[in-house]
Amino acid sequence: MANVHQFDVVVVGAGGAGLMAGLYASRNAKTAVISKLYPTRSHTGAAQGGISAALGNYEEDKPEWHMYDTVKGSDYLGDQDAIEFMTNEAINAVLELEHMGLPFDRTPDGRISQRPFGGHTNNETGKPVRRAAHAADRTGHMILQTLYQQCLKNKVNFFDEYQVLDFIMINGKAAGVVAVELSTGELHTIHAKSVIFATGGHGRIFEVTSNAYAYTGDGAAILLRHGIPLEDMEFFQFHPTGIYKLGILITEGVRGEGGILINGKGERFMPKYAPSVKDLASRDVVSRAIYTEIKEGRGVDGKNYVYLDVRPESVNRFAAMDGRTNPDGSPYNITGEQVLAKLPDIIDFCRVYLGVDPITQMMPIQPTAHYTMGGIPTNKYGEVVVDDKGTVVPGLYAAGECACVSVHGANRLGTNSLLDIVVFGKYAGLRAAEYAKQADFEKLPADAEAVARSAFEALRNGSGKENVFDISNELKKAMFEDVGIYRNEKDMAAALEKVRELQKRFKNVGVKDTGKIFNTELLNAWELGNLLEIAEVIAMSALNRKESRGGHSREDYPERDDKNWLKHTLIAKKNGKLEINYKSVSITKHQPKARVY
Amino acid sequence: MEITVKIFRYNPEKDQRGNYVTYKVEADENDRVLDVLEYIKGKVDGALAFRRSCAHGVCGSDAVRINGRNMLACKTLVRDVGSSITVEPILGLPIKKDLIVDMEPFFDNYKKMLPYFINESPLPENGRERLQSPEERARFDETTKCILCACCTTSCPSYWASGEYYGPAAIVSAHRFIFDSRDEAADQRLQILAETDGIARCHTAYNCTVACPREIKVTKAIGEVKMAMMTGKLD
Amino acid sequence: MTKKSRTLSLKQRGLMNFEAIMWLFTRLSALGMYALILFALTGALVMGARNNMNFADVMRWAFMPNVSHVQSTDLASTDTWATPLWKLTASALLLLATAHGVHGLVVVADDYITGERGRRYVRLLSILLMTAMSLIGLWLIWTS
Amino acid sequence: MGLKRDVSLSTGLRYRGPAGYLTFILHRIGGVGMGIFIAMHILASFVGGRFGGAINGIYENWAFQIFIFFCVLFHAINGLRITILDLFPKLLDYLPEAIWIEWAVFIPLFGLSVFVILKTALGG
Ligand SMILES: Cc1cc2nc3c(=O)[nH]c(=O)nc-3n(C[C@H](O)[C@H](O)[C@H](O)COP(=O)(O)OP(=O)(O)OC[C@H]3O[C@@H](n4cnc5c(N)ncnc54)[C@H](O)[C@@H]3O)c2cc1C
Ligand code: HEM
Ligand code: SF4
Ligand code: F3S
Ligand code: FES
Repeated sequence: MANVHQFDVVVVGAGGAGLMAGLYASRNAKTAVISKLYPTRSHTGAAQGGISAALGNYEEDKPEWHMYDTVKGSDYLGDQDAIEFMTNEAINAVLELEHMGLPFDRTPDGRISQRPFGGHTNNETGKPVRRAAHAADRTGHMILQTLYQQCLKNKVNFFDEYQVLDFIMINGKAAGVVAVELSTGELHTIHAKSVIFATGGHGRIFEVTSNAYAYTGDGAAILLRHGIPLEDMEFFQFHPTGIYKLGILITEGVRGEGGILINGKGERFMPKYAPSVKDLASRDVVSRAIYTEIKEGRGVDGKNYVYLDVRPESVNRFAAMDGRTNPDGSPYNITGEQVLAKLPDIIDFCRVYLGVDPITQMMPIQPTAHYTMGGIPTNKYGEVVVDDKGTVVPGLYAAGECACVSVHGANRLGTNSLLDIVVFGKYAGLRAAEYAKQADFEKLPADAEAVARSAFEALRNGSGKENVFDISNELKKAMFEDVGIYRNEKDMAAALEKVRELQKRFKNVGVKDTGKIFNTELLNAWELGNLLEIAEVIAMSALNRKESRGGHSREDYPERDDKNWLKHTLIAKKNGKLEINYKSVSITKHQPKARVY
Repeated sequence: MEITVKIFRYNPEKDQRGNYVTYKVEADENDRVLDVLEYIKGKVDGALAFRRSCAHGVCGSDAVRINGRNMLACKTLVRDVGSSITVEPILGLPIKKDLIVDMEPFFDNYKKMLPYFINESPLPENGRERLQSPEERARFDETTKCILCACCTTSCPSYWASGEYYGPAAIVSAHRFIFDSRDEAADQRLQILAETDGIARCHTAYNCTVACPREIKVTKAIGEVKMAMMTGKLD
Repeated sequence: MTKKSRTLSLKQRGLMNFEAIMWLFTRLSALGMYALILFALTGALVMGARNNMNFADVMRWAFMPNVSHVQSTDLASTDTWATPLWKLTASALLLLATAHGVHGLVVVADDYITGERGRRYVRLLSILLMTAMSLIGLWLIWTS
Repeated sequence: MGLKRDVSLSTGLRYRGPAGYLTFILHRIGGVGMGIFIAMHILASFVGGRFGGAINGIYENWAFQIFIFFCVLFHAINGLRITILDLFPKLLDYLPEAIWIEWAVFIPLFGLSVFVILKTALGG
């Protein structure tokens, strides 16, 4: 083994969660951050709308309200101890980002500006509250840049364009990872005391998605193969407003600024589904509403899309009808320029990809696969927990979208994910460094790279009849149609069948590129393997949960069933077979009740 | 419709030099050039190598030269470039394979700019945010948009002439901090930019501004930094 | 919110660096040369060049108002063309042009010579070249 | 392994930029051309005699005159544009327009001068 590196802490992934972990771990321990993309290209950079914290910069707001909204948003499946921890940390987390130089938009008196977002309310009046701190509509971009910059300042060690293929676990403890250097094709072993996974989500399982090509669930799949369970994988968020067909996200901030949804008949339909907050209801609610409109024939031109309208005339008209006011009490009124100033990127997307100018035209939108609520189970310190008893794997941590703390439960509120990555990224980093201080390096096995190498060999030597592109397209289609917004037994069973068939076909996949340098064909094939594995997990978990809750809506079980299903799913692979277990939900302050917006 | 795509191919393990290969494929006029590349990779030649991630112009992975001009493949639609498309790697960086170039020199230049917030003064006593007026914030908004895609630097004739030039992207990053009213290290960055391979190597060729997929007025940003150097005014 | 103005001192803003000074000098000398050329041109017209000189001669004079440049024309007398005023103008133009031009050559050379030592030699050479050209040029102006 | 960084002049000229590259190259040619010309001229006048006369003979040639006039005129006009835009960065938004104006000034002036030079040279 020529390429062995030794670090106290190794972080896999350089998105918001990975960088935050890296930053904090590196203050106390020798740390490396490994990423298959250059850090600034991580998908955190795509996040638009904002990061939530009860700063109260415009109007009264409290962490307790934030907590309640999150619990309610999660359809009571979120762990309330973790949620309370996160919403209490939120204010300091956002202020810390500001202290690191993040260029938030400002209020007239120079403080961090905030905007309303779906599901965030003033608990006393039930009205939307301005809680999302934002930097125009590129908040995630600014978080990613700022954290990367701070890592450079603090001289964190980066392994850019190294893709992690395997996790090394010895005596039940974390011992490092194996990665391939993309530019040479060489395998490297990174020997470490603590390993933090922060590899992001797996939205590329679905046909229409806002997620990056890199979102292939590598971290979750790698750990699954090592017997670590995954939690609540049936819960996947469909964002209501993706650009028709392409799935590119139109931030909820558009509705925060007053945008409304209009069906094919030209009617505003959200008041039917969420009489009090209307277009700013939580995402699962809005996605289902759009889907219902389309199913009942009120899509535009009979097609499967509706309009999002942010033209100033419409915004002002509906704002007057809703009685919406500015912080100073005057009626809410915006101009085309203000829309442009607050949502420049969105306007740009529409112009480039649709040839539509949102200031004078309505945007065609459809729900798009967006966010992975489930993932690697952890506690609020980022430690990976494998069962209901809270047993942790020594030295193994996870944070960010690949982890399931679970603060998002069955449905994530907008802006809570950016909060999640900075808060739990930080604690995972701190804990990992702390653990590394007192732990010893496990001795590496003779051939730590064996698993990774044989996975590559198998792909290279496949019989070559099957094609990666085709399998992946068939997978995406099946998952989007049958394990999408609305689900039922029959469709999901068919999808599961299909996934298993594709897994078999995948064994015969052909990789023609035999080179080592930037063999992206081989890497894409390996990633498809992960997607197939995760898809099976999702379909199984979803089939198993016989109720509707948050992002998981079953036509055959339309009601939430707290008696039988107020529990987390834990699904693990034992001897090549998936096995389902459960974990209880932490309920501290808020007893489950019906969820109406 | 059927389109013709001519792509620069180079396999470091086989070829001495690059060559062009032409593909004829079906595409919709609303497809992204990235979709076309994905299709060719998926169905015609899996070995075709290029970078990509977000697929909607926010990560900066897929800067390439399309019909002779730097663009992001994911932000360029077939209808914008016509049915005969030439795709080549960006200029001025070593080519690793096909459309993939070595980004290290680019990021090295970026890192020279102290591209991080520097303010060693004590935080506000109440522990809250440092104040900044909306106007002060607006002063550097433009350059916060940069996604480090390298479209600008690799379109710059001055950078083609000398790879030692820090390049427009690095200066854009410096601009973002120099004009941030909260930052305290504008002087250090200006000193660095005053070096031989610094800002004086910009001859206002303007290619950078045209190439920037984030529509940052790069030349203007550079001009503002030059004037800051001359007058010392940072507002 | 009140806005505080931020201004950096000469040294802080990097203006004391060779490159920054020369950047500014290049622009200022460009403007200076323009002024001098226009001055020489108007002078030539005032002194009656319209009747006695062709276009090329006027141009030659404008870009370097030295009397040797008009000796081959149909002028009756070149006395007014050889006053100290013109010699001074010519000298100023010469000094600006050589400094501007030689530094321009340095800029071009820096694109291709990027080593620390190579660049030092180029600068040394350019200073020698500049002084030599300036001295010879001055000698020519004041002796013609 | 890999291909070295290499941007030839022709590759650069094939880049579809907004003419900034062309003006950059021409400005350079103009500046260097003038520099060499002035150096030659000063040297020739200094040495004088047959050798000096021979050098001065080169630029009596009409082709050389056209070339050197091109250098002077282009460098001067483009240089003025650069100076103005550099000193007022706000104007940089209009750089492509400035280049158009520049050509609009340069082409007639240069055309006229070439005509005059040729007329004189061909003994007209
Ligand atoms: C379009 C869009 C808009 C959004 N808007 C918002 C919003 O407004 N507010 C909000 O709160 N949330 C938003 N989200 C969600 C939020 O942005 C993400 O959940 C969050 O950024 C995830 O961060 P992360 O650090 O977990 O992952 P990422 O930022 O995606 O980072 C993953 C990292 O892992 C690396 N990696 C992956 N696999 C490997 C491997 N095998 N080897 C090595 N490295 C690997 C990648 O290179 C990358 O660096 C949005 C999401 C999307 C897609
Ligand atoms: C009216 C007269 C002139 C004007 C307005 C002018 C203007 C300029 C300007 C503005 C530059 C800087 C270009 C940049 O950095 O992008 C420049 C560069 C240069 N100038 Fe001049 N100049 C003039 C005369 C001269 C003369 C007489 C010479 C020769 C002796 C000369 C030689 C050069 C050279 C070699 C460069 C460097 C070119 C490069 O960097 O590519 N210039 N000029
Ligand atoms: S300035 Fe524009 S072109 Fe240059 S790196 Fe940044 S985003 Fe890309
Ligand atoms: S292209 Fe280059 S020369 Fe300056 S204006 Fe842009 S950096
Ligand atoms: S793929 Fe992200 S910018 Fe094109």
